[in-house]
Amino acid sequence: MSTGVAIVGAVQTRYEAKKAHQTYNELVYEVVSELLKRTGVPMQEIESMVTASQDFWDGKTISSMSVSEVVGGYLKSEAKVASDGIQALIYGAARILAGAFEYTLVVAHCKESEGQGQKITAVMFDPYCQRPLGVIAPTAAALQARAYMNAAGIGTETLAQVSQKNHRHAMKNPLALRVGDYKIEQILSAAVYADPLTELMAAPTSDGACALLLANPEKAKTFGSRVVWISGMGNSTDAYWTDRDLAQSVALAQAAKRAYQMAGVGAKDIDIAEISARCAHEELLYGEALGLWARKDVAKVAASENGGKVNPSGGAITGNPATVAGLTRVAEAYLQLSDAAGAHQVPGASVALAHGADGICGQTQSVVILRRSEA
Amino acid sequence: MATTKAEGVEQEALRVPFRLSMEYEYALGAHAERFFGELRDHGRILGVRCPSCHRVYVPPRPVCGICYAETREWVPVSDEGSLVGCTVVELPFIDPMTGERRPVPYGFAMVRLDGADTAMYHFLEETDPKKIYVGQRVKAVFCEQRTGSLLDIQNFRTLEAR
Amino acid sequence: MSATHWSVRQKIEIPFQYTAGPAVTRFLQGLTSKKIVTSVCSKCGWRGVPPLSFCGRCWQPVTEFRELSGTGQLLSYSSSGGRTFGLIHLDGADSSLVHWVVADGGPLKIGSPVEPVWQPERSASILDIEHFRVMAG
Amino acid sequence: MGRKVGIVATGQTKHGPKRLDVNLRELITEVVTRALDDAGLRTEDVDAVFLGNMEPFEGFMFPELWSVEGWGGYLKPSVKFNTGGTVGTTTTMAAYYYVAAGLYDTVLAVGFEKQSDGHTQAAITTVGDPVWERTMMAGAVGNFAVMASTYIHESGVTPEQAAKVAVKARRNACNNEYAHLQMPNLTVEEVLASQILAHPIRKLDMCPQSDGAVAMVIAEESRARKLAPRPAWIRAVATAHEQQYMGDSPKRLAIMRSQIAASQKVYKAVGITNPRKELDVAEIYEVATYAEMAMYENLGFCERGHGGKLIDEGVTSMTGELPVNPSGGVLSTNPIGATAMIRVAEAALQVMGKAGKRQVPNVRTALATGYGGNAWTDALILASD
Repeated sequence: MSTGVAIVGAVQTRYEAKKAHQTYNELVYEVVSELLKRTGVPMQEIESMVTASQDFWDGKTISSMSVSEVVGGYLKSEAKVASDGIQALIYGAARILAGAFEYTLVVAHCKESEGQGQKITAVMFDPYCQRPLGVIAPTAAALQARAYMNAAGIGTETLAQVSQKNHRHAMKNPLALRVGDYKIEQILSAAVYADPLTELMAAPTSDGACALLLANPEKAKTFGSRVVWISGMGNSTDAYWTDRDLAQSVALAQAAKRAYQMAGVGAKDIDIAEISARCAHEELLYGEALGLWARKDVAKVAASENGGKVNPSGGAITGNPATVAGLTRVAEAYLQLSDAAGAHQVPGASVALAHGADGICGQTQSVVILRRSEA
Repeated sequence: MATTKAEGVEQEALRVPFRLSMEYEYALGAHAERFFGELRDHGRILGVRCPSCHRVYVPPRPVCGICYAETREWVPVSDEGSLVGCTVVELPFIDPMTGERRPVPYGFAMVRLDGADTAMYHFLEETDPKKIYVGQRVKAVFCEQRTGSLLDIQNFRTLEAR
Repeated sequence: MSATHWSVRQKIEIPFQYTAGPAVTRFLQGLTSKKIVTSVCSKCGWRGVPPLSFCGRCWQPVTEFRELSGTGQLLSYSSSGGRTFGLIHLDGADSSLVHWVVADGGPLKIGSPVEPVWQPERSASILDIEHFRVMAG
Repeated sequence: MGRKVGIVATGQTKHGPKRLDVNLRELITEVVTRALDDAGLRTEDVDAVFLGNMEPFEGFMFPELWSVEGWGGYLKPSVKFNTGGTVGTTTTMAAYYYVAAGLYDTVLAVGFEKQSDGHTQAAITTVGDPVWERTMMAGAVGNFAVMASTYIHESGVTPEQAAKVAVKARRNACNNEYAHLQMPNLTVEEVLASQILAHPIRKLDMCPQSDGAVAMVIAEESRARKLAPRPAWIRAVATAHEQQYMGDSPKRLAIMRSQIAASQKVYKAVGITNPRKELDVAEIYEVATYAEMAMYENLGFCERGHGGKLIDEGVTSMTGELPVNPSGGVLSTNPIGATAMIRVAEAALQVMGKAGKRQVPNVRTALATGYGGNAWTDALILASD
């Protein structure tokens, strides 16, 4: 079943610790110009753009203004979502489903290296009772990690296995930032990110951008095997991080249910899952909510290669920036189903799931289900 | 704690202070590096031209948004130009780069340099509003020491009066 | 400017003062008298810390407030930067409270009983609680 | 063109300089409660929520997630937008597209800003590019002063005509129970004597900074007909952006390229060829007195250079041929995250016949616009059946 919106192209930059050679419009022009070249669609034919970026990460009020020209927004309809890029993708699809546009360009960018990451994440916290204590995102993620390990009865070895698996997958992904065949001991003894998470259990600071082109069915016809259909979309908003059980994601379970219902599939039908987990524990926690495995099996799941079907790209833990990480998952799911994933191509997949989250400990959750076109 | 009467509720209004204080290191990028390198080393101002509509852009940028064409040709523009719009700021507002009030009055304007099709924000030397006007000819006042920043141009001096 | 590429360093420095509103004001003022106050929704019973003046789930105002004992259990903890943050389930509350925690009467582990240690001088701030200490036994 | 979509209910707070009685979450609850009551709905009836505000004005990333209980958002789909001044219209348009696409049937759009908790001009100055603009920029005041000088040069409008715009706005606001500045006896002389902020903009030429919020219930056709006797149908929407830097549009306000493009798109979509005759009312996002007159020209209400004449002849007054900003406009009320959505809500009240003392008689077609960043434009046409 298709929603009537196709992805016809996806381009990412290499993810790097510091892209000192590019300002924002150059960073975004790199992916948009390559996307137009690969799809053969001139900017003159694109009237609709949805971007994703964050004012605090870019150090600029109205961060989208820096890229309005390079996304082709002059005298056209560009809107900026102030949340993970997967939300920009869903909004782009809505614009096409509304019959308002034939194409929509979706672009997310972030240069974490330009700001002081710690201070930036501090302003997500309650200004009355939390900010004065110096709580920052790594602290909240670590508190969640320990709560989850306690609830699931697992130790840091299991988290190290998740990290090991992802960094090995990344060895076949030329765009990945942190890549390597790390030993479990190496991961466990790496410098502390935020106890109990070591630096190899959490995404490093990274710069990057990602762009996708969406098309309506009529335009999609001209793209042959490069067409991948969006067949399900779901989103949900959880309670604030101190008003919920951090060891589970009720909002993700609901977002997934909505996406599965729309796509007419279940968790068992998913051939590939790109889960946006910037910390190792998140992959296991979110996989539970997606119905990919049960809590009692997470240790076994982490130890097994799981058929390589989870995060073949290496995932966000290898270094995808805030706001981009979720759209990167959609791009990677698209590359798999259009047989364009190169060295990390998983053969024979026809249904892929892409997940994105944002806010403290994943307060907003989104799921997109993609299906290979039968062409 | 200020006490206020709003919406009919006498309220002891408590307010928790927070000083947003963040440092950023913005990469200039290739186009600005070329512009400021030229400014520092030769005291010259460069624009970049769109191959399709031939507009010369200052500030320079990778693509002309109107034609969506890559701007590759660099052209020198004059250090003289005319005021497209101008003002003298009297309101002492908090300067986000210091957190303190910015000293006023100060003049600033949109200056279109001869040879450029777009205008650029810069300071005016003049701070008497009666002595500046749209269309007025101005000239860049360069600093002695140039370091490769927009403030290598200290400000723009008016060349004529009404 | 890095060796090969140019950059400009700039600050964004803006003062803010967040209006607490009635319920959060009640919580912060409670701290000056060593009290931890929670709100209680008359319909669903959710006990919020800091307190809510309106329940989003039942969509109705919250008018009942209660003083908690202050004791609680450690849900999680994480040390970084020479300090340990704790996520605390306060007895009689549903929200968790994040604050600094110190082992003291026993080791830091999930489930450890904790209680607040108050500053001698208090000014309606979350920092009126110096930290939570693990209680003996 | 997707399903028919209408605005069926609105809610606004009493906008003012400083709401010390509520925090951000409580401000949002106040307005969502009013919108739901206006529609006779409960939160369970809402399928999704679309939120707009400017995080740097609040010093808060994801303020809508901290405030989730305030808009009944637990386990609801939601999307957050931030596009500067246009965020209210951009958020409304997103809600429109999702419902037109059939993804949701009944949704909430919410715009909010609590500017008194921060420093707006400081935050607006960071709209300027750090390398090319920020050092000189003086918030929105400085930008509009520079733009106004160009417009005065092009059209010859006078400070007196600008003052008349200010008087029209603050007097109209007296009929609007939600407006921030209500000045029944404001005179041209008083405006001309008000403190200079940045030449030629005086204090009373400029919009205020407000704490305030707005919410609207938006529904697909069949529900809309059940929920409102006379829904305000969203008949056409358009966004048109400018280029990246402040000086890219040489005559930025005088010839506002984005406003010309966006308004012509929505006029064309509904078959309007003479907006001054075919529109019954307009709620435009004018920020400053000089901008309102320039926008008359860019929106095709009159020929180029005749913005001042329109004010002198009272064409845009409440009794004129095309009343503009019966609500008092942005000059009377400006909680930036909500401001553009207030334009849509006020236009909807006019079409629904629910604008009370500021109701323009028998409104069938209304224009609402949003202004943002370096002069880009959102435009919407609302109409009754």
